[in-house]
Amino acid sequence: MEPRSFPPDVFARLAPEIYFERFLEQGSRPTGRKFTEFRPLLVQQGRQSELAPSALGSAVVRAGQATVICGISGGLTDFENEGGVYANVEIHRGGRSGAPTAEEMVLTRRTHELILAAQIDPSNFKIDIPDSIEPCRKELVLNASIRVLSRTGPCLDLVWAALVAALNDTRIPLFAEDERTHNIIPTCERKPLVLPETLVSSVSTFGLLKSGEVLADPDGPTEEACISNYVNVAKTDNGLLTKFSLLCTDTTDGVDAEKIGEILSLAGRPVSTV
Amino acid sequence: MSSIEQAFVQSLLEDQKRVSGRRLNEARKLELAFGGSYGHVEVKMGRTRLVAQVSSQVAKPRDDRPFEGLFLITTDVSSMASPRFENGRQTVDELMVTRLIEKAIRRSNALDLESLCIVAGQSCWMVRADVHYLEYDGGFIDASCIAVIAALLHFRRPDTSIDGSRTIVHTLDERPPVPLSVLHVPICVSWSFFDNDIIVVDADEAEQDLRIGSMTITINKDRDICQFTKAGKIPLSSQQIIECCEQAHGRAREITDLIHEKLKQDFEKRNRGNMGFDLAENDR
Amino acid sequence: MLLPGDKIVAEQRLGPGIIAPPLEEPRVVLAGEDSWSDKVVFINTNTKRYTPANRDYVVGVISQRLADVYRVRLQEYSKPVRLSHLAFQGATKKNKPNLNAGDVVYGRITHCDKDTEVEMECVDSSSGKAMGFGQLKEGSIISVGLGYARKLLFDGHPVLDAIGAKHQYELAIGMNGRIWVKANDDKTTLAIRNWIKEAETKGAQAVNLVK
Amino acid sequence: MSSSDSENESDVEMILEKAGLVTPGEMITDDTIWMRGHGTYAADNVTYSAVAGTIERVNKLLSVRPLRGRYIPVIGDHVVGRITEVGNRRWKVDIGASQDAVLMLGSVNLPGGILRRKSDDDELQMREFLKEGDLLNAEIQTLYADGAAALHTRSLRYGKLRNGLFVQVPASLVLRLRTQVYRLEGGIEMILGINGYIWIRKATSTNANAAPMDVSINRLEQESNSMEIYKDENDPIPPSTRQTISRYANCIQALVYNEVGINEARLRAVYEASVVYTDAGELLDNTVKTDIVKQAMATL
Amino acid sequence: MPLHNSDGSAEWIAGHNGGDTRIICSVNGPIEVKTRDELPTMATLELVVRPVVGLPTIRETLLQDCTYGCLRSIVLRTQLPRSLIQIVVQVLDAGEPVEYTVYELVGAINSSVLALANAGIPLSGLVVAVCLAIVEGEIVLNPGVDQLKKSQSTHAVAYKVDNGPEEVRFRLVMCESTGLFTQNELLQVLETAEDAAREENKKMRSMIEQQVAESLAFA
Amino acid sequence: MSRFEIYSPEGLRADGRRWNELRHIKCGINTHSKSADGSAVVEMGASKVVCIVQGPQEPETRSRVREKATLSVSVTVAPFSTTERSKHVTNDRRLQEMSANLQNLFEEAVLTHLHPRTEIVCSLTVIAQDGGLLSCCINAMTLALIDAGLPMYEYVSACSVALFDQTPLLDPNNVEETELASVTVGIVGETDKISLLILERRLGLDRLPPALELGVEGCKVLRQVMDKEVRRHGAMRLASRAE
Repeated sequence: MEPRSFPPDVFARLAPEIYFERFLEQGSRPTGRKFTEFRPLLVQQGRQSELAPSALGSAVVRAGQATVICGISGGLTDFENEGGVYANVEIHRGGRSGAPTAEEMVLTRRTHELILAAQIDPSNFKIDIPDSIEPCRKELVLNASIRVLSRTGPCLDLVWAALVAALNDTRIPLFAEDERTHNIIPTCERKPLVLPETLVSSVSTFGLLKSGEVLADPDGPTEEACISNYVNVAKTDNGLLTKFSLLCTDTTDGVDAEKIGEILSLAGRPVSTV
Repeated sequence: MSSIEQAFVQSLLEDQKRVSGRRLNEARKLELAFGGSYGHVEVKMGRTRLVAQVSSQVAKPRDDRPFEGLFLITTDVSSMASPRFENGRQTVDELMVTRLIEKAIRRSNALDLESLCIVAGQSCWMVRADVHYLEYDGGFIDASCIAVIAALLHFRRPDTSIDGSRTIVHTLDERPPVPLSVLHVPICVSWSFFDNDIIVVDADEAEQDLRIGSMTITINKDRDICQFTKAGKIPLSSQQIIECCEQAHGRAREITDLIHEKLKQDFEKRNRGNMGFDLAENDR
Repeated sequence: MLLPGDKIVAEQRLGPGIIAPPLEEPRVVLAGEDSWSDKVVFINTNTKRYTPANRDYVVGVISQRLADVYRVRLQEYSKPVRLSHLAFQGATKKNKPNLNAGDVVYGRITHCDKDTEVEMECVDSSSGKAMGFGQLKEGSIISVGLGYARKLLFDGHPVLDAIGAKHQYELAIGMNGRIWVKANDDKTTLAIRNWIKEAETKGAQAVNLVK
Repeated sequence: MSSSDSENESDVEMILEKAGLVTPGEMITDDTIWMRGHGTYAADNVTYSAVAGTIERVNKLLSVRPLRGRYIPVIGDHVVGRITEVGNRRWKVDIGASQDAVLMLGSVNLPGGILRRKSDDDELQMREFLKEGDLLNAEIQTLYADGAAALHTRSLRYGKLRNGLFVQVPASLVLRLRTQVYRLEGGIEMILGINGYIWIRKATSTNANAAPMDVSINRLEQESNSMEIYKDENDPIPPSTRQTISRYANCIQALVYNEVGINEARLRAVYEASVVYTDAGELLDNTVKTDIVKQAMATL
Repeated sequence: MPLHNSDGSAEWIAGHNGGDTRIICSVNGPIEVKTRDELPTMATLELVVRPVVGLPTIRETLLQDCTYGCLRSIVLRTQLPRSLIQIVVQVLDAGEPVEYTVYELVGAINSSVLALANAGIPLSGLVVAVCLAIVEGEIVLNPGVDQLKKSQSTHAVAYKVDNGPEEVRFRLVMCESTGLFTQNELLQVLETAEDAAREENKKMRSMIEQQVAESLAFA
Repeated sequence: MSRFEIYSPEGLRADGRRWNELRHIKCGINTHSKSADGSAVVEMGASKVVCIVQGPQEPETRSRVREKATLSVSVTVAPFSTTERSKHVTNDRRLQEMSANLQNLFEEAVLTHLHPRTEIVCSLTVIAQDGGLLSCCINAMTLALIDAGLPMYEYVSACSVALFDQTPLLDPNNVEETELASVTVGIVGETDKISLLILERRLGLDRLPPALELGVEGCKVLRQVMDKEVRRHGAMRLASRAE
């Protein structure tokens, strides 16, 4: 039985671990990046490119092969302090629509927790009618529909980057009361959202190998097949953390404080808006 | 279930005996315990065990019924009760449990929906009762009904007040919570039929697998039959049916008294707790 | 008492409950009492779900009768085990035992490894005699913990002798936690059933329960 | 109360008495000499009827034949069936009974003569012979314990059917006759299955299962060892024969519509009566159906 | 062994002022698996978290995901190929406001580990989870409800415990921290968490030992 | 609808009937001879149900192969069946429950052991609802099963009884059923013993006995009507066959 040889991409699917080890030995990764190198994150806000004219705000984020688009639309709720930003993440599965998968639900919930942690000032969502007698009870609801157009690996970082960019891009309407029908209608003036500086500027994802090596921004089928330990860090502009979620199931000698320190220092990634 | 087990249970039944040692018309002893938060009750009948939790939130009433609140009962059985239940799908037996509880409690207006209305057409209370099944040993219909009605009686919702067009929901410390208006206490009693005209009350798991048909009567203390479901299998004369209703009425009286007694005990325990000072403990 | 993850150092053969992964020391994987004998060390537990092991005596219920094999279920919801039509005493191609779904059989696990379907037989393949294996008629079956069943089968239990003194009964103990009991009449079978079940939790003074 | 006028009440009773119609739960007899057949049940040795139908007393056996009901297989019946499933070494055949009949690989004529041994690759090529949807005529060989039938086609009269039209009628309307295969005028041949499945086809001598009258033995021998008997293609059928086939089909529907039992004589009579309508399609009208059946019955 | 029908079960109660979190967990397995969920080389692990109020939502899906991650590190699934291990975590009393999930997560992990051990499923160790919060700058173990509401951040930390009765080894398996906290606050939390985990491990160990002793009462 | 109009002191109901009068019953047998083994249409007053029976036939799914014939019943309600066009199909849980009840009831009446390993499929379609829906379904199913030639111990007849204070009203229509509590009684054969009893609204225990008695009588009358119809239909077919 003479040894069989396969073209690299077939070999990568057949035996991802061995294929991956070959790269690690030379200190590089299948995607060509160094261990601690992030994919460049390109953000394009809706305002310049008329991405989604009818949305209050929108943005597209690209990193490597992955693309995420986020559009924000408004709505009213008549219950008190229920105004705010509500996100829903969908992953494009080649047109097959169906019940949301576990990954979509987990991404939606994690994004929701990040929004709560960001503590966006609720006054943004109060509606004050210029000359009305009693304060208006309705509140503004911003529905962020986030769609991962092409998924090449864990994508919480891209989803959050798209949402932040879209929120920055959002212009919410001022409201007035229609004399005849007495309901609240949006006027054409717009005002930007007042976003707190604690709004997280970046979420970074790290993979942890069995040997303890830290890989920044795992991406691509091979890395996803081989890495089972992940760390997600949400860091604000001024260095505070709002989210740290770590899952290390099979590491030979565990994760100690020094390793976590190393990861935290790497966290935070440059975003270049196009 | 093996054929010899079926034969064993059947032959015991034929000379008026049961594996659990109970008489044919003897139901299992009911154990009732109220939990920490309002509307939380745990019911045990022999090896069958379940928990009911009632909760409330403000919601918008239905357009076609602006003066009524909303009342929802969920009775999904998970595989915790027994591996025979699947977490997703509902088998026919589970459907019958849901339908019978729906008829026994919701359709019989045990909870006065009009009392749940806050502002007609705008806001009302939505009360939901969730039943969680911990252990299955037959008798889910009877146990669920008792659990839901006891939880409704035990539940207290926050008080509300209207100022101008705004409704304020007070927290439990600001204002004492308000009980729900439960109009009557329906109690379900189920019979199981076996070959050779054997009728048994409150069957356990083995008996419920072996039975060929069942009958469930829901009745309250003041002799109102809330629902009656008997579909086929052993025909009963009117006389026998009335006898079963009387038996069910006896059981309903006994269980209603037990619930009220347990409610009184729980109420005393709660009030002695937050009286702020220690009552003179007169240990009679 | 040892718990999953604990280290164990032993020259003897590693019995159930202990695993020695390659290049690593042996690890305990179950929570139970470590019991040492000169040949083997194993963790004694009394859990409920049975995973088949070679040469275990088992009481099973036939769940499906196929052309040339029965499917036998050792516990409700467990994976069924294969029992060939010919694995009975004196069974030939022509006269096969006529068993149907729901019948109870007592037999022994013959072939059991992780990757194929488990096989059992109701005859001692070496001697060809039934040795008490085969169909169990009438009587009743109770479910007990696996540790308790093992003890009843190998070391016996005072409660069995106490019952034996007062009543005449037949017993088939399965390592899968199923015990078949049969006395002269159903009332006694029911009583014996309850005594054996009580003895699992009552320990020593279960004996005086027996009337 | 349902107001059925009273005067036709009496003649209804009169017909019932004569025909001996009983309905479920009705007591038939309480002396125990009678053996109980189909459609009856006993409760503390009183015999009751289980179906609505006519009582039949055949020496000691008492049974009730329902007015309508599925075909009950009897050994030796010549039936037409459709393959529903190809199993291991057997076919499942729908013959309109309560269960699909079974056609074993062993009880089928295979190319290469009647005596050929069944080999393994026969099992693999079963679909070469008969596949789902194929129509065949066969004879009921045996009955299983639960009433399901086992068929066989080990005679040249039986096999795959082609060159014709399938018509289904209630089994109770097909009268039990000496032979079920007729040659009708206009070059037509008909197989009247006892189970109500009827096959009308162009009559040609080359049919493997043609009526045996005019086919010599050695031709049969040479015929049956080629794959001929299982080919799926129809022979070319001229439009005139097609017209006759559909005319016969409509005649059968006419008899069914009038609930008249079908046999060879009645069929020929209805066909003659229908000739006056030039186009076979006109026979679909219900009044025409009643008219031609009345005329046909008058001539018998 | 609170539940009789399941192969293994456990109830976990975290008494902290302002109401306690009560979670009950049942394990059935290894049982027959449906062919479409069957894995050729290992057992299928099915985990469901059910809230006390209402039907499971995405809040419970995240709890399931984190708990599943922790259990994957200890359950020796390759020992039981082509079978199903079915875990149901039922919250009987959340003991925390609905916007927090930290106690339910810690309870889900601890109760399912106890239930797995009780069911006799082969494990390569235990997982111990603890719940901390930073309230007015100080780290608080097992915060009360009002402390939770005032807290700047909440942390659920889980350690894998193995290497046997004497020198027990603690390896960090999971950390879910939410809120606003600095880097060294996080590192301090992890330190406190490890000591808290040692205590919790002693408690869990004695609970398991006591339960095993009870089950071997017949000896 | 004030209570006065439902049952006047002189003992007349809204539609002019007395307390113990059934509505006009029209039964059609073998109405769908082409598409089914057995078919029947039953009209009780303005309630109309069509029942189609296929079987005994080869079971559709392997799971339904048992020593006895499997009876699978499904009930569908036409959206135009009630006066106000129901936007959503009435919740299928209620229909699933009704199908389960029908299946239990008829498993007792049909000799299923005579046709092992087969399946009998009954599909009921409710064309019009004017009260007494379940009893109408039961009667339609009985006739359809008889028409299919399936062996049955006895007829299964059913009728419903509403209760206006103490007086039971036989075979209530929609108005009476919405205002008053009504009970559905099902009998197998001519006994006084009740096989099916369904009550869905509150009713005093002491008011039940009169309702049961009237229900049993109603069922007996209905059995006669159905029996006569089966005989009349049988006679007509035999007559045409005899020529």
